[in-house]
Amino acid sequence: MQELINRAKELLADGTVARVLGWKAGDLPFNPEPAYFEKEEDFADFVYDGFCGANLSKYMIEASKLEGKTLVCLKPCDTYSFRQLMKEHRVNREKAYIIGVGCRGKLDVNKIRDLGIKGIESVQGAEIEGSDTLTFQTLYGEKTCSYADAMLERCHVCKGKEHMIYDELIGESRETKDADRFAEVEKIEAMSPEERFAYFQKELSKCIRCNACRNVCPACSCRKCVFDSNKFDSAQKANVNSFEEKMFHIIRAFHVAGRCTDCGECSRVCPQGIPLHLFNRKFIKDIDELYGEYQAGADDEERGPLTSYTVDDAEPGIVAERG
Amino acid sequence: MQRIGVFVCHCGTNIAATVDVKKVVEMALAEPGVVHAEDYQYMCSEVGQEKIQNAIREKNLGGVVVCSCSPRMHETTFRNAAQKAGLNPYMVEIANIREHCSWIHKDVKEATEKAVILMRAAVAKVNLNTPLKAGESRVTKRALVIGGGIAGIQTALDIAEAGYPVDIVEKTPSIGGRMSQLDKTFPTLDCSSCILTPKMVDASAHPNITLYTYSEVEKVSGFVGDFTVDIRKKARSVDMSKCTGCGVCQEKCPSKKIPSEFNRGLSNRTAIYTPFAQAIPNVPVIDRENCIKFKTGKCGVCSKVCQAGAIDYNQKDEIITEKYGAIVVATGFDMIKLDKYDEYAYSQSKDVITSLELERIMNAAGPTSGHLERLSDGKAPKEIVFIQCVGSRCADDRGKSYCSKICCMYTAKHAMLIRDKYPDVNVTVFYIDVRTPGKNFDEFYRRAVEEYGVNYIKGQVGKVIPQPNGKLLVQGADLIDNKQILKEADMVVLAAAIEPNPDVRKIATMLTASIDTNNFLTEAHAKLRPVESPTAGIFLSGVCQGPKDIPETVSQAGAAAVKAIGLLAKDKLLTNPCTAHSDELLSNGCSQCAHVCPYGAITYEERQVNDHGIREVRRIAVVNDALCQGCGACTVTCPSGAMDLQGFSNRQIQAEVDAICL
Amino acid sequence: MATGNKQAELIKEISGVNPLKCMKCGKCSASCPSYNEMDIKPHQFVSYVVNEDIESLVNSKSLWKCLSCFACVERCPRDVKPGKLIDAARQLVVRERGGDYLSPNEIPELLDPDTPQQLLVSAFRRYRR
Amino acid sequence: MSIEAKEEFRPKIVAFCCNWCSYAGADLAGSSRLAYPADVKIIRVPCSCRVNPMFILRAFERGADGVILCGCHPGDCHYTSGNYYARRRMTLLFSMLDFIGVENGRTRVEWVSAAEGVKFSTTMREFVDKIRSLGKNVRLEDLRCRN
Repeated sequence: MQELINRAKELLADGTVARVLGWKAGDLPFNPEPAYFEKEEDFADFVYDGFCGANLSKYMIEASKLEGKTLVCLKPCDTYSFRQLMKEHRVNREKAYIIGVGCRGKLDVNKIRDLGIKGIESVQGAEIEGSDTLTFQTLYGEKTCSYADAMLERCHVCKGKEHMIYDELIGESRETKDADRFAEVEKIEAMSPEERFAYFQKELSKCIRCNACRNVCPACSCRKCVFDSNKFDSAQKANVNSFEEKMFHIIRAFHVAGRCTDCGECSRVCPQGIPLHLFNRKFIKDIDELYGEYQAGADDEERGPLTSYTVDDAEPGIVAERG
Repeated sequence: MQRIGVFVCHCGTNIAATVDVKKVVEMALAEPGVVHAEDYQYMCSEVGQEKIQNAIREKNLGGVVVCSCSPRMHETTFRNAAQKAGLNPYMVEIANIREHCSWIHKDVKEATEKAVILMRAAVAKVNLNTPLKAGESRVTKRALVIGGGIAGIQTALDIAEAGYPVDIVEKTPSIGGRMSQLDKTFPTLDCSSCILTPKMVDASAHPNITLYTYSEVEKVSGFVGDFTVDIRKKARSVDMSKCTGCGVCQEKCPSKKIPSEFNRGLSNRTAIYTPFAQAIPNVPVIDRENCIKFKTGKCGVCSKVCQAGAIDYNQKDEIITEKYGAIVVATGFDMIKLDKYDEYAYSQSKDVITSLELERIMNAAGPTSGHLERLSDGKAPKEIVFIQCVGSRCADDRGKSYCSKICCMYTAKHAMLIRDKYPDVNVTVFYIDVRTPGKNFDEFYRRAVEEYGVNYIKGQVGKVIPQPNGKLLVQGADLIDNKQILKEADMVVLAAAIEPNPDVRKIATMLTASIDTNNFLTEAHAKLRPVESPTAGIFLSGVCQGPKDIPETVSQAGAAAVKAIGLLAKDKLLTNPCTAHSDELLSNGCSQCAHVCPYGAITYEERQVNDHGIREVRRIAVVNDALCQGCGACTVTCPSGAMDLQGFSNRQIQAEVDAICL
Repeated sequence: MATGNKQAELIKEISGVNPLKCMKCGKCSASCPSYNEMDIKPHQFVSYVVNEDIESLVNSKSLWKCLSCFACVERCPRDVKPGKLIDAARQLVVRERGGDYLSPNEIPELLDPDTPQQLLVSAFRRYRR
Repeated sequence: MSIEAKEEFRPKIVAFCCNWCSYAGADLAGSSRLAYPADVKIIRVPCSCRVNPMFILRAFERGADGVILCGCHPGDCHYTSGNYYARRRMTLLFSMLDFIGVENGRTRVEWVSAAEGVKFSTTMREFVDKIRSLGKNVRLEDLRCRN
């Protein structure tokens, strides 16, 4: 992490970049926040460790409008989002100096709590170069758990540690993929319609429409969301009933279908712990099955599955046949 | 909220019979915004339109809903009427309570309830209508005719006569089409090439007509008034400017064993050939699959004997791109394949032939140079049997469900000609019904029966069995005398069904012209607009639209020409104003919409905007109204709803959904 | 004749045929091998059923002359299946309580050398069902 | 549900028909007097690609029991590619509705050309029967709109 800080200070000093976009330590040891660093001394609380799960690509939409270049630290999965935004002309490549930071999987604080570790005061082993076990100093004494057990679900199905776009790379990465990407989706598909309906009814009823998923999603970055404008007479500030819960999440997933890079941020930030990535991953699974493997953000020119077609696509009736 | 007038039409009894129109009027008055509602027997009549116009003026109406027949019928009528009364024509909406309601529901209560709902949906939509003004787009004063048969030639001549340039694209090496293969034509029995060749010469000589023979249409883009067409001029391997048409090359060509398509495979032709003597342009074509020079690299006799030095082996296909205002489809027809009708032993005996093959046999330029003889042993037949409706009027999947319309007449013609030229030959015709409607048609058929003694038997033929002695045993039924007929014939002629040219479906897809399951092009309206395709700018001429004989083809060809001329005569075309529009404050400029636009009507601009005080330069989607056809694909790809379609906006369709579901 | 109507409906139901589709082209009669032995010809089965004159159809010779070779069903351009109609008419007779119809064990005595093989095949097919 | 209840249950069905083919097919079904249940109401859209998933969800929210989208046969679209996009969008939408447990018989896409009046009316009759067998739409409805 120190090497990253030194390099950032260097670039800031020699004027190649006007500001650095990274993470700054939060009030607790496990919630670093994305932040701008413009001066030498700000770097005091710069941090890059196992808890820095935030995808900084979306901030580049606004950063592209600022004066001068912005240095941004992107993890491998973030770079897909950046390229997708580039393809959609939302970010300006010249205004970004990208440092591809190494990643060995990010941690999920909910999982840590589920392991019974509460009242955390400090953490060791979460650093980038840290060890495979995490030791926590908590109010109730010292607790440990393995790094893998605390890892985010998305890291278990990681798309690979290769950075899609960068100006330079700092730090090594370590493979963390040890699960099938569509396992969860297939588990739900195997349920009966009643069970599926009950499952999503339960999950979505927790939704408080805080819009965190929408605010963090790089693909879901309209200037004015359709749920906030009068274009569709569907302006909804809060879910009044179960229909609107479903409506919001289905339409959100539909709007990002073919553009979602499966970065998993929506599930990570959801305060209610709803597995929102299931919707997007279901669309990705369908698209891969019906229209051929497609990874959003992996290239610059190819047209997304929903903005192209082939003459012999499957008929919609295939959904009924699959049962 | 608009001031809305609702007008409910009785349509005589078509609507009033199963929809209580008074109730619809009463419910209309209860709708918010409706300030006037009335019903009338014929809303589309002059009187009906005046009622609308008076109501607009007296009640100062801002929107009109007409509950009547399908908008595809009278939307323009009511819009023009409203325009004359000073109301913007796009403030008129139609509720289809005839085809979609009164005609298909018997129960009055049910039908009335549905009519009220459809009325409510139309009122909800009109409430959100915005006045629109039709844009204008220019018209390229040039027409394209696809297909060089009599239909294509006649259409091209008529358009050219009106002073507009026309291009004919013909797939085969010469124009003339199916008619050039015929011997005589009914009902006047004059020789087919005698009446066709002059027209072919006129077409080739006319200054306004350009012939692209041995060429195919490859790509069509654009829309009415502004089509861009790529024509592939296949390589003839003969330089058309140098060739004098002397025909020496065809005599000397060593590869002579290729079945002649023109003679339906009954005779052979050389590798370098012109389809028939009167071919226009009279320039041969080298059939590269069967030419020894192209297959093995040896030979080259034709270039040696050609004094004009016109042979050019490395001539390449040429793509010509041209702009057109109107396109006429005249792709013609062919006989169906008879492999599924083996009860007639067509594939088992050479003496069972189709009527078109008989035309070639009786034609002086045909394979038997006009002598009527059996193809198996060349002897003159004594007994000939004609079988009608082979593959026509068949509801099973083997044949065509429609009646091919021309077979009864041409079979009577064949029978008459054979009896006239060879009086000692007996001709029997097995028929289901002889259909000879039309001027002098039935008299023609009766002459065949009464004057020439053709034996017509009402009943079909069950099977034809080739006998060891070379004759054909025909087993048919005589339903009048209630007898089963077993007749030994020397020759059996099948009046096979006709079907549209097989590659018309490819052309229809290119032109986005709608086509039915029998591969006939669908006309805009079966009775009122028979020569136009629903796709504006595309016209139908000849059998591509449905089975018809030469007199009808020529009259339809003229009609298609007039429609095309009507279009080309305009300098400006009113374009559909229901085009997409991008809201500059909402547009993300993410270029998803440009990907789905079939007309390339969307471009992007960096534009200075003031979004509620935020002044910045943004990348905005911009729609070119002249190119946009209003399909709406972009409005769904746009997540934020920035892209919306005028006339069918998101809120309007949602309002209709609400009105229907409440 | 009320029973005629009921019988006609029964025939249509058993055979699953819509006789109205017939366009009177006569191809079934043209293809029928035992046309000459029949008094009511195959193309007439259809009109007898349409006109609900089942009485004469049931008492006709044709009822038993039809070999069920289904050439008419195969060739009919309108998919009217006359063979199935006469087959259904036969069912009416066969299913009649106490009707004097052929029982399977009566067949051996009736056999004589020049009975056409096809008749045996269709008879076995009929009674085996 | 007892038979009587099913009889008086009148489903609400919204049909989006594309102006060039299926709307003309519906007109042909009308002019040929090919009856189908009155529960189907048709909304005319320029092309099947104009139908936004929000319209379909809107229809269900407002109490529709079934939504059918009719368009031109692939290859026949008046705008060359409209129905191809509609086909992909609807396949994904129906798959998602099925994923969250909504009965997949409630939504359907059918390609009807302007000459297929018979097909239009049989499709509508089949669809109404299917929706009747599925009963009232309770999984995707908005109670506030229950009138």
